[in-house]
Amino acid sequence: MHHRTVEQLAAGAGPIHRLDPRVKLVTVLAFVVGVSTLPVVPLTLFLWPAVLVLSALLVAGLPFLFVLSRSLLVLPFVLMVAMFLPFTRGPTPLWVLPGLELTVYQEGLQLSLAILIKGALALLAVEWLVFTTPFHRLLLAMRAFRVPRVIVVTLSFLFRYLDLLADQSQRVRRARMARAPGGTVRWRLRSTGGMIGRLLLRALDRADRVHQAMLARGFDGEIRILSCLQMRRVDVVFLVGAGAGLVAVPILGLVAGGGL
Amino acid sequence: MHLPDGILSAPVWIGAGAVTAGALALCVRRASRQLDEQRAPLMGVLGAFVFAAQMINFPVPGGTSGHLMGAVLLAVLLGPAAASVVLFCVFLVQSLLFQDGGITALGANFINMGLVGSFGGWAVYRLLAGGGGQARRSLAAFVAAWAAVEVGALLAALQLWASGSAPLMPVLWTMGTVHAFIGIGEGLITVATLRFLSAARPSLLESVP
Amino acid sequence: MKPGDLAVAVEDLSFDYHGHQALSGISFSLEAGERVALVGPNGAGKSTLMLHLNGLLMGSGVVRIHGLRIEKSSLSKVRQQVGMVFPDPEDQLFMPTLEEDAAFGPLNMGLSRQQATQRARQALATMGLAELGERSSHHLSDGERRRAAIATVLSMEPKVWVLDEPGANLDPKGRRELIAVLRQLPGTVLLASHDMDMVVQVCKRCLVLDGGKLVAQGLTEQVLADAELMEQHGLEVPLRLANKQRSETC
Amino acid sequence: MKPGDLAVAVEDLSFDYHGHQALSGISFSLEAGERVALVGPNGAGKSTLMLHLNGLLMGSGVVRIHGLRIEKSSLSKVRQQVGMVFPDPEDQLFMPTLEEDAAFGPLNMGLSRQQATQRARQALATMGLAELGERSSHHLSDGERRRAAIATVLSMEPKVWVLDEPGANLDPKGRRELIAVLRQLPGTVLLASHDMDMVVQVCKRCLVLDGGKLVAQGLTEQVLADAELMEQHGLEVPLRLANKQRSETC
Repeated sequence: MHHRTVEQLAAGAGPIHRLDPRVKLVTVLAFVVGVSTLPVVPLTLFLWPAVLVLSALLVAGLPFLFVLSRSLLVLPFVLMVAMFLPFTRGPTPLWVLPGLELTVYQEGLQLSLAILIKGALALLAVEWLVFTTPFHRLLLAMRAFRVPRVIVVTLSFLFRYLDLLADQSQRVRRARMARAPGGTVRWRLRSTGGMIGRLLLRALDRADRVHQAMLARGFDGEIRILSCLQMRRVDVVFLVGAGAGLVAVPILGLVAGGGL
Repeated sequence: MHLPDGILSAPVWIGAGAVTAGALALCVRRASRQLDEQRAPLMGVLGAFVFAAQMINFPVPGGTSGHLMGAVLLAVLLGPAAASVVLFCVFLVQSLLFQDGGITALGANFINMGLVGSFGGWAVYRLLAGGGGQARRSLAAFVAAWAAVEVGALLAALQLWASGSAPLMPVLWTMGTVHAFIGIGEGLITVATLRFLSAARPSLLESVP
Repeated sequence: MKPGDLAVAVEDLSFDYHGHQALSGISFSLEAGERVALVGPNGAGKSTLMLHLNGLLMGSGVVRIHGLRIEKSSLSKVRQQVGMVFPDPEDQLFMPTLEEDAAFGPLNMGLSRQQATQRARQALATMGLAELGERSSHHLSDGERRRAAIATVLSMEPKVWVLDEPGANLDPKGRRELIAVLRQLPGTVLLASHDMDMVVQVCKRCLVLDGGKLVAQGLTEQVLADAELMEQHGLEVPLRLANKQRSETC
Repeated sequence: MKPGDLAVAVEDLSFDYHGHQALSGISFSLEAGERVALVGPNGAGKSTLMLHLNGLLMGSGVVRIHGLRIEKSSLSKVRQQVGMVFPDPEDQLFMPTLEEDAAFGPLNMGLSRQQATQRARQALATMGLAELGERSSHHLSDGERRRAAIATVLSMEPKVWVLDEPGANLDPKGRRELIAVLRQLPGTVLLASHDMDMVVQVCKRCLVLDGGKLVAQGLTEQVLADAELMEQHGLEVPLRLANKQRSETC
């Protein structure tokens, strides 16, 4: 599964990997928010954020092609939604598709391109974050930022038991396939309900057993952990540098938006 | 249908984010009360279950293959507040680890696929099922699950339109039609799963908060 | 010998799993009616190999079941002939009742509802579960659940049985019953197990797998009694055989 | 003998589970430092009994741990003294990394981070997992995972160990390693297992449970060699003992 690859990459030990997860989380949030709020024109606005995120990916030593290929995940959605735009948003006609009586407008085309670029850049930034930060370190950052404890704890158990339940799900599907070369729709539905239902029952039983195991080791409602985060000088330096880089994004936006 | 970053305009995603933050704050408070900390692992393991269940595909009439979104199912089991918290965590993990759905769009996605399903779907289910028998409960679950998917999709379409990312009628029509079919799959799977559960462990469905 | 005389014929099978060579250059064959064990440490590739025998995985190389080569087009036929029993019976029991579980395979093979029900009932009866057809597997004991999983395959009347760790977590009584069942399964049997004493009691012949390679094969009593070989592959000489040697020397 | 000399003292323990009498009138005691096995068929009530030993379940009757009676008010003290190892290590390894898992108990006992870290590292090192502290459990082999589960308890330095089926699903090598670990656990040990040969190798004394009742107890070599008793309770004479008898008669 994909998240195993993510985990492997995140377990690396480069300088970016070692950065404080709070610093990385804040940086990426700011970047994504900045990019999402940039105006649509001119497209050259996106050059600077693209340089930022691509160089961050390079410095992190991540497999470049793999990361880029993942960012293409935005394509199908954007294509499905934004395919109307070039034909419907005017007023400046660019060209007419011969034989179809369809006019492609400049504004619409620019908008759909901008949407595509924004989506891809945000994705790259998120990839940079999760490919260099083990999930439990991200949770430490969330804890530090006062995300409600129920959510952090739920996320922690979710991630811990994701593989286990996914494996179970795969084994059930295999067992069905081994006996099901064909089958009617009604039959398949009944078995699907059974598979999901049993998966759920097993998940509930698992939760009970985990809870018992926690109680047995003195759990009293509070989850105590060893790890604590410490800002180092290099984290501060990175934060300042990234901040300076990012401030340029909305300024560029303002400049372009104000037509200066 | 997880909206990515960049497709929603700032007013829309900020608005949706605010709604999400408010709703989530209420849900968190309610869920922490309902399932006190003593049952910490339950919600996380159920979140993992949603992923595992989504790996089980079911061919939908109309050619696509559907998988469970599970909002109505979770709401029937846990109550809408706790279900919402679990679903929020699921969407967060999907957007972070699977790059499925954007960070700024998290609020909108949570409203469309989480809140609508867990609160709306749950209300529809409760209303239609009443104290009825198996057949009536099944029908109620089907309608609730179908409606949750359809309404969520229409909301997404409206958000896209409000963001200026799509013209109103085509996007309503496309999303509406596609999800009318996906909703059938969701409805059928939800019903089949609930029927199995009521046979295998009836106590589960009686203790709904 | 013509390949048609063999129940299972595997030729030069290799399988690559995410860049890890899970199986490499495996060749072996089972004659019809043989009962053969597959032993090896955890991670040796036993489960991976077994999944190839009914096309749930497909590596490079050729696998034939009663002469029929496993490929996309032959899958449904192959799966009717090869019955798989998985390590965790819970994975295999997913219908609301046992009877439906046991009828699942036959119905998918295209039998009528009546025929399928008959097959299901017969299989459950053979496994001593005749009374429990209406139950959900959740209410069974571990031993019953194990036998139920076997019944769901028995109802398909497969010619070849592939069983992956069917003895895990059974109590001594459940284990004894299972051994009795395994010794009576009709057809060809390939059994993977960590329970060396079970292997000795069920299988005449034995294959040893380690690191994705077939490292030894031969008569069970000889292969498993080879202390050096067993040690080398993280296994152990079953007490039953150790006994024998001791009695012989004594 | 004063009750304070006993590590575990159970008096007339009964437990009713949804109207089903899961345990009835159980009394026994373990002296400090003893290694005792708990055997019986599936469903005999072994797990239920074990859950009473650190107050995860509370039935009628009295359970004392080193003289301290288990009740609501003594729970946190009891749980520091009684270490439980559960059948599925995945249930016990619920934190993101092994080190966090091994520190979970010590932190709950009120140790400082530093002390807890030290305890965790030491426990992992003792179990041969020193290098794996940063790993998450799903990258471990079955045998490592099993030892990791034991390390999470070892770090609490319990006086009494309660282990429920710790040998399930291990391959022969993992099983041998586990037996070596069990023989060296410090303190009093109560071990439930279906693996009769493991029981013989680890425990001198043995309790037999069936239908929620204690039906026999005594020296392992005598109790488990009693073929009639074993047969009656769905167990079996371990081969190791059967051997011995045979060698003696021969």
